[in-house]
Amino acid sequence: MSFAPYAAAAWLFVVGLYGVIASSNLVRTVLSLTVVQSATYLVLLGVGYRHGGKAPIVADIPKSSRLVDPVTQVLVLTDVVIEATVLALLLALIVQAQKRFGSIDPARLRALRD
Amino acid sequence: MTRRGRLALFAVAGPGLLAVLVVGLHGLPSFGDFHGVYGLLVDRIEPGQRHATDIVTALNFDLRAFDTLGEEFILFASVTGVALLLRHLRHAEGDLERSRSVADHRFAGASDALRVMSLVLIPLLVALGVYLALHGALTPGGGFQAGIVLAAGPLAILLAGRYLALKRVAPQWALEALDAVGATAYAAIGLGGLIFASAYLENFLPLGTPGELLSAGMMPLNSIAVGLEVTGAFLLTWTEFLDQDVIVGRDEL
Amino acid sequence: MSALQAVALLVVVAGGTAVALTPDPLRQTLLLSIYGLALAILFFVFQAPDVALSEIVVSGVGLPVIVLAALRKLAQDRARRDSEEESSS
Amino acid sequence: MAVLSSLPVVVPFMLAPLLVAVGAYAPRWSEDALAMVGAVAVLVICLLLAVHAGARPFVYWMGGWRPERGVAIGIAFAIDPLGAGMAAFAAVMVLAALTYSLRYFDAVGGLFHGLMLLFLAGMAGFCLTGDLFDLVVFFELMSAVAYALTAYRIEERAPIQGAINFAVTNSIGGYAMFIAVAMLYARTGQLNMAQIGAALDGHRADPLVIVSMVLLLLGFLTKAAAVPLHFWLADAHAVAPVPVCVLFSGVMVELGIYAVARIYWVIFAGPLAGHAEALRAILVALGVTTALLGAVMCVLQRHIKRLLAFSTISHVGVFVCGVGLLGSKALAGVAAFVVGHGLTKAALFMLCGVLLHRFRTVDEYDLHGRGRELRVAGVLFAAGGLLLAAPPPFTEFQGKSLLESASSGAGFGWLTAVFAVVSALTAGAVLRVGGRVFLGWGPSEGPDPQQARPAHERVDETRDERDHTPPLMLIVPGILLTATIVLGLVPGAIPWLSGAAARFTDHRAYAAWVLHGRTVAWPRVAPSHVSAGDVIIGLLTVAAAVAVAGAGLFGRPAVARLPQGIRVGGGGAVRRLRRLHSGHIGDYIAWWTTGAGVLGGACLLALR
Repeated sequence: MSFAPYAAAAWLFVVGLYGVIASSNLVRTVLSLTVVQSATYLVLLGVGYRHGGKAPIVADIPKSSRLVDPVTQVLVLTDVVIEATVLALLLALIVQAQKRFGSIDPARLRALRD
Repeated sequence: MTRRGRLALFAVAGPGLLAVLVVGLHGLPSFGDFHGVYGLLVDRIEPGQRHATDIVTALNFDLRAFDTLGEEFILFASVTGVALLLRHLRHAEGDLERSRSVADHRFAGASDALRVMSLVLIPLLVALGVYLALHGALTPGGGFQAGIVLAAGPLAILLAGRYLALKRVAPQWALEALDAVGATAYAAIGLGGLIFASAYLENFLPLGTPGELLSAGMMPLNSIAVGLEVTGAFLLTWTEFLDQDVIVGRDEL
Repeated sequence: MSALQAVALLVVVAGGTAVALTPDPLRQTLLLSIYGLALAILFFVFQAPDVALSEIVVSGVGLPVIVLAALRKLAQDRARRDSEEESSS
Repeated sequence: MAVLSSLPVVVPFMLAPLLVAVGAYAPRWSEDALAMVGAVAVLVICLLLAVHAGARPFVYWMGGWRPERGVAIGIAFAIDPLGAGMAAFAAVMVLAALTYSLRYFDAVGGLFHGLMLLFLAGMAGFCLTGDLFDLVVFFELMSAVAYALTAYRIEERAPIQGAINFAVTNSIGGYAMFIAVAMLYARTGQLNMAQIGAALDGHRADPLVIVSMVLLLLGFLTKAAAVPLHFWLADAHAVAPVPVCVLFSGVMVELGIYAVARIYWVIFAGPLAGHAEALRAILVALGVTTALLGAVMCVLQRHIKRLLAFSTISHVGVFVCGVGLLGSKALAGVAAFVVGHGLTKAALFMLCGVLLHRFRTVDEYDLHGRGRELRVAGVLFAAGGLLLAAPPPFTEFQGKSLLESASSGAGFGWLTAVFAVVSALTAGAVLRVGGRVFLGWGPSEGPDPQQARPAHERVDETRDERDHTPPLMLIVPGILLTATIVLGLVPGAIPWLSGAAARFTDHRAYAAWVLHGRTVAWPRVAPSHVSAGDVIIGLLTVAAAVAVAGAGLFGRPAVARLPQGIRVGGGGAVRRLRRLHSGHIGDYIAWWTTGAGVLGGACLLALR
């Protein structure tokens, strides 16, 4: 059980990639990307957790309490912001793709075939 | 490649990558047994030296405030990027008020129940947002969460079916200014550290009593700056996408 | 790992898998919101309330608005193209 | 001087919002002025930092949070001459791109200028930071800006698709890095790179360390576009507006290489000290594959910007080989080569912009002979093509000869042949284009007419008056090419670079000055000499490049006389290679996954 969060993360990373690859709709591609990203949340917060640890807020708990690691939580906060920004940018691109190509099936976007 | 070829390649590569990840992650300390020296030190330092009680916020706005600066500008860059990418769809905005009656701009799908609910929601959202921004250093939350909650207030106006009212409460230029001022303010507070103390983003304000509102030095200021930026950023992004919907949806296409 | 954490983790794994394997974007968006909520609960039982709050506001409000607006826009463009094709044929 | 350390990031951060917010209402000249003042300021500060750090590298703790009981708790900028020099180089490129775009195109109300400054801030922070997570943050900042800039011309189809492919691929690379950060943090409890490195020292590299390195490499090599993570690059560089291409090819891609070197020397050089041999083999194999595939694809292109993009991929392969040799001499060679290549490639993209401005197309065959009237551009283009072949004694040659002597020192003498082939093919392709466009040599019909379509621009990105080329659009590339010629010949430049590289690659000394503020003496570097053999190889390479160009222009009858078996076989191989670059994001990510699995598997098997 102690490996479960990390196994889950590895699975989500790869299943998210599958979603990207199998997608025939760019919106699906992008939403699958968020699944890949959620793998990073799991690893970071999994690492930072301590058995019996309390949330790192020291207002109303005794001084000697055991706390979970606050550092990884800060990293995840940044990670969440990045998720939002990338998603917004990509969706703006997809809206434009529909306008220009008349389709958002990656197989029908043919401006860049070599 | 054909779809089948792609999936066949992934059928080999995907499990391979999964195996690599699992082998690597296996070296992690068992779940719950991590004792990182950085985190332990921070737990001791921040409440003592900076009078913050939420250590995550303390890290966010003090020890690792520089990361947060970068993060704010990622957000800023992305909003600027969205504005750039959707720019040609904004042209009709000037004609908006002239050409159509208010009823035309009701957000489709807004039922009466939703409208009433939204109007009740607005003050609650604003109050919650302000609370979150100000108490970042004390309790969970901070500028970022507050910003989205604050942005949801005007969004509720839209759900209430009043697109034009939204544009009047939060016109484009005001949102852009909010976004820019928030981002600049954060960077400028950092410069305050450079000028009045010795290093960029160094605290140069009194620390106050732990647990009180105006404690923890520059953290509340940083939190407010982030709150302003995030409010502007999300409202801009939303309206950017919704402008496409409401304005372009009718005549340009 | 407590039972609560285990359950939350299971829900997250199932949710993430469902999001990645669902081909229909609208249903996927719905699933994504539920997934976001599941993640927030997981963060909460991992003792990360700040992150949970962030995740709730982002995946409960911030992103769905963008995704739904984009989807609506895409549907409109498609409808316009269909009607143009009809009238030209 | 250290007090200025945060400013290369903060100055653009202060200016960019101003540009974005008031840009719509302010006159164009004020935007140009403000953006260029910002770039100049960053350039000056970075140069000062580089000079200062040349005497003694130093650390700047953000927020004044110095290490507590020997443990870093804040974010540090760890400034050494190579890092600060790289940041200064980025500022030069941004300044050049901004100057060029003065006359080049209409900016959308401050957004373009604001994004350019944010791009600069991202690059500068990326070069200067000493914190692993901060490095990732700046990586993401660069990325977010770059996605938007790629699709600047939203009226066209290709930029939209290119930007989507770019964004999806690079985001996945970024996620891999987040996992790596978590793994290294779990192992060491640290985020400061020097401290992570120190904590790993003296331990055997176990799978966790190896996989975390692989994940970091995946992120940086995606940005640097090593095969098979490279597919996005040709798409994005072919479609981004010219001033943005200048930054992409000239410096952004190279920053990926820089970061590979940085994380190896600071973090992994200790635990992997016993496995240097195996890691060298892996990285050199990766580099050679990239270099050769890029060079072949480069020759096959007729869309000139795409051709230049593949040439960049090919050079990235050379740089990966150089960094992969894991020695300070090779790294000095890479650094000189990066500067020379960046300046030359930037100038070539700008000259593409001249063609686009006049003729609205960058298709080699469409432009057949039409460049005759553009004499100056033609001369500059030819000079750029020749410089790409690294002729002695200019900057690229200086870098290449260092690289070659380092590779034979490490037992990879055969790399010299690879480098020569790469230089000859990529420079030959550029010279071929020059001959066809500016002199009207060779046939005007391409072998494969289907390929021509994407090179036309329906709506163009340039300002309108197109009967003559604004002089500024020729002056800027002229200056860049002159700089390529001159820089490597400045007495002391190459020795300075060698010293900086020696400092960069000293794993223990880095930890000493970052964590304990100790002064570390400049390492003594044996002066490198360019041998007569290097010069001869250099000249032969240039001759080979001219021959490749000649074959491309006049070789079609000769190809037609080849036995049918060879023609069909060759044609089939070419078609297959082309078909790989399908523009389909699903394909790209399938290859990305494959690359990740192979790199991870190889490292796990070889480095234990």
